[in-house]
Amino acid sequence: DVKVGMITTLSGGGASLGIDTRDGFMLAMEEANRNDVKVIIEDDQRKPDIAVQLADKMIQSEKVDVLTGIVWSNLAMAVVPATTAQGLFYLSTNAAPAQLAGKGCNPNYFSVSYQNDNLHEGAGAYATQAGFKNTFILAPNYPAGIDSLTGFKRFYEGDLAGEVYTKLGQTDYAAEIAQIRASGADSVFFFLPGGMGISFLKQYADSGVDLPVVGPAFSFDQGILQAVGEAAVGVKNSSTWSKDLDNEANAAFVAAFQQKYDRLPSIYAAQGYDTANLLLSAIDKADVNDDAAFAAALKEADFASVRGEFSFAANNHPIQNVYVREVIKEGDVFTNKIVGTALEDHANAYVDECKM
Amino acid sequence: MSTILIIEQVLNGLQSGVMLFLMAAGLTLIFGVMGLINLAHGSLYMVGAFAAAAVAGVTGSFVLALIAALAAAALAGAVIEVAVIRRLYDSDHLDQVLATFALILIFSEGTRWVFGSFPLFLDIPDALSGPVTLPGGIQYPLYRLALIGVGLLVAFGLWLLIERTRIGIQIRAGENDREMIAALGVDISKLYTLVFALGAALAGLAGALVGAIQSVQVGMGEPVLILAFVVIVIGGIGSIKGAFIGALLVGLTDTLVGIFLPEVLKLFMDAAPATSAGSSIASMSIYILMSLVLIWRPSGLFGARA
Amino acid sequence: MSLLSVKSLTASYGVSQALFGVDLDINPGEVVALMGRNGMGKSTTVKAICRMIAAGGTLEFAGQNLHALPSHKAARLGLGLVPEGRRCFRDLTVAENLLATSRLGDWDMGRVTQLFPRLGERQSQLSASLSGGEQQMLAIGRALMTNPRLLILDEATEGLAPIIRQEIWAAINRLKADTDMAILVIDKTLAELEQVCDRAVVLERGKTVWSGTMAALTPEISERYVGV
Amino acid sequence: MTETILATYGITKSFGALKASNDISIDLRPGEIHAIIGPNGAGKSTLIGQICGSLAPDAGRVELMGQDVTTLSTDQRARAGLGRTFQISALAMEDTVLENATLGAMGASGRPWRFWSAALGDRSLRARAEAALERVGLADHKTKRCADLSHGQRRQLEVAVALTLEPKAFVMDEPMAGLGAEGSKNLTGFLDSLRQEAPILLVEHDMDAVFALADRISVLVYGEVIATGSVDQIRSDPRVREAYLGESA
Amino acid sequence: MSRETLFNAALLLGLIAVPAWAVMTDEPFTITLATRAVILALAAAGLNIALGIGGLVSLGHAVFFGIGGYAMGILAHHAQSYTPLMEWPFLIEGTKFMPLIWLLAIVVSALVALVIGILSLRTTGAYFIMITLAFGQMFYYFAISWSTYGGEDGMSIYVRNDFPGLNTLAPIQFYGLCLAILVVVLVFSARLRRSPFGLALNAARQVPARVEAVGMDPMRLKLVAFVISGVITGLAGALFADLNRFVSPTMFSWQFSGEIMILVILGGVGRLFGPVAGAVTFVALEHFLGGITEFWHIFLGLILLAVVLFARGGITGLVAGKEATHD
Ligand SMILES: Nc1ncnc2c1ncn2[C@@H]1O[C@H](COP(=O)(O)OP(=O)(O)OP(=O)(O)O)[C@@H](O)[C@H]1O
Ligand SMILES: Nc1ncnc2c1ncn2[C@@H]1O[C@H](COP(=O)(O)OP(=O)(O)OP(=O)(O)O)[C@@H](O)[C@H]1O
Ligand SMILES: [Mg+2]
Ligand SMILES: [Mg+2]
Repeated sequence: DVKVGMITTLSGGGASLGIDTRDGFMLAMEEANRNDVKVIIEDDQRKPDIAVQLADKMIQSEKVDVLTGIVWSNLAMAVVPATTAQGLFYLSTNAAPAQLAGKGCNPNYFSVSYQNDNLHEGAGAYATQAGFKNTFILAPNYPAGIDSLTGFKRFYEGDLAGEVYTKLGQTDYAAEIAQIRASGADSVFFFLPGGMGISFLKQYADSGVDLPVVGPAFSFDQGILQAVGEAAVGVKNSSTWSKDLDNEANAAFVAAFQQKYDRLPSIYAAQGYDTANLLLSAIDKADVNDDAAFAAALKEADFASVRGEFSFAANNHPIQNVYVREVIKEGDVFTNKIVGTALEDHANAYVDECKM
Repeated sequence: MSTILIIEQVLNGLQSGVMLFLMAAGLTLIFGVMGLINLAHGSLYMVGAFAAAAVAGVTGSFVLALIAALAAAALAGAVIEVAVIRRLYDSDHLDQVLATFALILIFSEGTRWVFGSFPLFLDIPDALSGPVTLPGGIQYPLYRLALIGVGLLVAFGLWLLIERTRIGIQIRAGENDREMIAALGVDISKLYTLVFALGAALAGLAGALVGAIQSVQVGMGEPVLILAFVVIVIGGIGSIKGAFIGALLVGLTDTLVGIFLPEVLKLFMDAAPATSAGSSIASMSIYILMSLVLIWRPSGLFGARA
Repeated sequence: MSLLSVKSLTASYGVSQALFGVDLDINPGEVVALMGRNGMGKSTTVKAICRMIAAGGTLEFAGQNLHALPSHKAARLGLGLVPEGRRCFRDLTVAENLLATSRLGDWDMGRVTQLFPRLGERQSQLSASLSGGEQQMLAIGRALMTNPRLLILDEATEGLAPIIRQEIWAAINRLKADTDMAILVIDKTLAELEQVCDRAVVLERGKTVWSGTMAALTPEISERYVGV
Repeated sequence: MTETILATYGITKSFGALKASNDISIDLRPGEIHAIIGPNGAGKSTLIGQICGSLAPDAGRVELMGQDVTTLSTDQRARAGLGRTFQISALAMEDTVLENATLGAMGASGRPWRFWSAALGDRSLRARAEAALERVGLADHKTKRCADLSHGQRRQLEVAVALTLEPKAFVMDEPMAGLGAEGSKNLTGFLDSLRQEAPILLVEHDMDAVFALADRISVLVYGEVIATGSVDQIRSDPRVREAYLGESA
Repeated sequence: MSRETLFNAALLLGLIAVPAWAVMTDEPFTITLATRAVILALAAAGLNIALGIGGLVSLGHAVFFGIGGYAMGILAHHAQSYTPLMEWPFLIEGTKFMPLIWLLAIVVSALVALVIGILSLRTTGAYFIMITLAFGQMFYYFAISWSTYGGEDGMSIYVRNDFPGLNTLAPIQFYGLCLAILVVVLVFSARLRRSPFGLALNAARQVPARVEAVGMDPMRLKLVAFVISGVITGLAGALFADLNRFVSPTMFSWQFSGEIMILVILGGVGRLFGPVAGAVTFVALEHFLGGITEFWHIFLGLILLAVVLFARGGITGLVAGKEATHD
């Protein structure tokens, strides 16, 4: 039997992401309907020390074999190294910080989502394709924000009209919008996850500045879009998944998710779903206690991903397409549709740093 | 950097200050005037925003949404006061801290229980959307101008209430010596329930007004709570005027330092570290401001009373 | 019928009982002294009457059972308290202190400042920065502003200069002559009490041990219960 | 030996337009009780505040045992030998009577920087505290919390705490306030005996006590000393009668 | 023996018995949970000295907790990556030796407490609360953008640090170490409360004017209390980091300051074992309620509310009644 420990955020501000992750993951588990896999779910409250404590509990008392579910990079950094150091497997449903992709990579650690930079790189590639020449870029002042702008610049070939770091958790962007207006930019890239993005988009739409905007999928997630409303319509964003991605697995997933939870799935749900299916595929092939064999089984990625083509790069991070989506209104619901592909079969920038 | 931009940023600073005042106003009333440390003030702010979003979602009317926000927050405030706070006036400030912290937990998760985990939608009314052109060619969102107006009105109204009316005097007297004012025939309990409801309503109003241009989500109240505390402490607890000046100071500092410090640093160092160092210091700026003010005047700018 | 009627009053602070049976009656227009050594329960009696602490026994004012009323309602029946230690509202100005509790009646700002001109002079000063004596005047003025039927002065002249003391006694005399306000006074100056009061009630260890007219208060009795 | 224990020279203090102290020079000699009287609001407490260091004078000088203490803080003055009582009792209400007295003994004996041994276990501290309580008649209430004392008892404790300091000079702001007739009488007797230990600067409105105790009286009106003299001189001074005493006395 | 003493003894015995219970029921994680409670109790015991005796309502104690954490994080980080902490003017290497880490945590906490104390103690009441919070926020934002040491992501230390004669990776041994430190601090607190310093500090909280008038400087008393308090909380921070083998800026956050304060209030302000009772209760609630429902915060809130409304003096007050006066 395999025991899986899921640590994710189920209460407080960021709960919606964790709930989607859990629901996607559990949907796959239910569909598989097997009794040799047991999942234990705990709420990390988005606090690193709680996450560490839960990991300890799952490892020491529950004796799990695999951990998964963490949404946030800083929590992942707190849990993942210690987990893999103790010989357990960790499958990331979302957070995939650079440290764990490069020098800190580990044969027992797999990111089933992406590498954190991927969507930003996609946005940068799109900005280049779209012919943007002078983009204004902004992100919060914390490691993920800095990585984001770096990732964008990696694939963006035009000039920068401005580069601004905002406060983490900032809610008022009037000053930045004024800067954008004055900068002579021809476009805007922003990475502002969660409520920050909602605030920015609403205020941007109301400001009268109407330069094209692009951002990573985090700010255009199914859960968030309804709160942004009209202000988001038409905005382009980069994503590795979309509900209208044309493949069989995805169609089935979207339908089943809607059926079961009565809402549209988000990218977090999709990643959770994929993670569970990857895990199940490996369990069928190898014994979880045989580290090498199980790692190899995971690495084959022999499952039907809702993202279509899916394989792992040398550092156990996905090779996949990054798409460009546009926000649209479907009836009463705001959602995304794919309008192009920014990067094809894209891996990540850290593969070479990883020695394993 | 053009003068227009500088003027616009000063305007932004002032406007964010007024918005802060709107949030701080209710807190000043409760904290400053009634002497109660109400950590749950942020929750009332959230209640207002959620009530507004829910009603706007059903009726589509912003006016109704505002009324709902006021009513829901006032009601929540009155209920809290009667059920919990009333028993705590005589006890330690610390008991109030614990109790209102507990209320935060209850409100946050209660709201999530009722409305789900996803942020809600609340938009500004059509009549107030879009920018207007100010003299000098500055484009400025009309809604934000409206916010400034409301903030000024609230400031003036509150000042009148507290400083100029008999009820205001009685409230302040109650803060000094509750037992005594009651023994002299003033129904201070009822008065305090009213004040608490009023403070809560103001928080709810702020939540609804600000929620229209920010995100309406669980936990939205706590960062605001801290800022509001900073504001009233800088201004001097119990002083409406102080809260107003404090809010403007904080708004200006926050906006201008964040924008201009990286630029200034770029004169001395490379662009990338300048941006990052500049914004790091900027995020601390209001706290630095507050400690400087308090080191200089230990009871805030207008806190002669404390 | 008496304005205030107190019988077998008991009261405790937590576990320690302070009153064991106080009897006290006041008729309209009467000035009564409540006497006793330090710590015998005078202030506690006053607090019980004003419903500031819970008490047992009979407690009636103007025919109403005070036990049934919260403190502010009791006060509105016409109890005007000048508490021990003055307890002015520190952060309020003199004028605000007076306004805070005023109720319609003969007493208003004008009349109070006439009684204590110094309060008029310091109208806009914060009461915390008043001198001790000024605060005492303010506390009396504040109680008068409620237009009470029974004025209760706990330590009526504590900390006042002799000349002001005389003013206050004069004021009490005037109140006695001009109005039918009843007055309950606690003060340590026996000689002065004797001049203004009609009757005295003496407490010892939380009990009424003597009551009678001022004339009947012989030196032996005051020596025994008050120590002079 | 210095002729004066405590003296002020030209103390001046204004609150806005109000001159609360105007060029006040007074002194306190060994073995005497020097009473300061004056109408309410004349500036007595303000003067005491400046002597004890809680208020800084705008101009003028305070000397204790010939040493200029004007720039010293309150606690430094206390250690230099100034023992004061407050007009409104300032006691640690949650603590017991004995603890309050021990606090005084501790301050006087030097530093509170001992973190391990129990304060009440210190024999000498305790003896000093208990002796002071004994003298004011609170010995029976040692273990009561201050909050449970009556007003009058608190006044007694206020004096006891000052006693534990064994100061060079006492400064007392209305120690009789709130004491019953009997209490005043007792305290009067007590202060009378206390002057042997250290002289007392006494602010008091209780004229019976003042006339019984004072060697000298200074009269303060509107921040100025209008008269200084013996009991009889002051009693018969028409200005004093007009400003302060009225018809009484 | 008073009820409070009995209650305290029961608490302590309970803590000592945890490992045995964990082994018997085969729930080894209970030890880790108890270690967390003990360390939080230590942090709260630090605050309890400033708050409970000195009346200093510090909403910035996370500063010291974080300093302790980063002392551990930085030293161990350099030790594990074999890079020196500093080469100029003299070489300082990282270390994995706990006592050295603690020493650094203590010294830095003391210095920072001294500076914050000097600046903050000019204010009182709510102003003090807020100025300490302000310092906390400064440290928090600084840590977030301190990219050398991980910024918001914090730092992972893969292996727990060493203590001579112990295998700190064994949960029981690490627990024993933490518990021993807690007991030492509690004994010290107990003595402190009755010492001359404690008496004076207690009075300085109630009537500073009186303390001054008897020749002591209330400011200085409070400052010393603040420093002692900061040092203890800093030490707790170092242990906490070692427990999690991880540090991050959340250790500096105002929420954490608030949580430490909540522990003290919940357990009973100024009560010797208040922090212990508070921490044990809180950690237990957090752990067990979390398993019951997703909306467990509501229940946590209701329980805390009940404690405030019905138990004056926190849990200790509820169980042991009002504090007895000592002669
Ligand atoms: N708040 C209190 N808590 C506990 N006990 C108290 C409290 N106030 C007074 N007592 C006790 O109750 C008794 C009566 O006190 P009370 O204040 O009524 O006396 P009093 O006659 O007014 O004395 P005084 O002339 O000193 O003011 C005293 O023994 C006192 O110790
Ligand atoms: N901080 C202050 N600001 C303004 N005025 C003040 C302040 N402190 C005192 N005063 C005023 O200074 C005058 C002197 O006050 P003080 O307290 O010294 O009088 P006092 O002689 O002690 O009177 P009492 O006998 O009534 O206690 C008073 O009129 C008082 O109102
Ligand atoms: Mg009394
Ligand atoms: Mg005075």
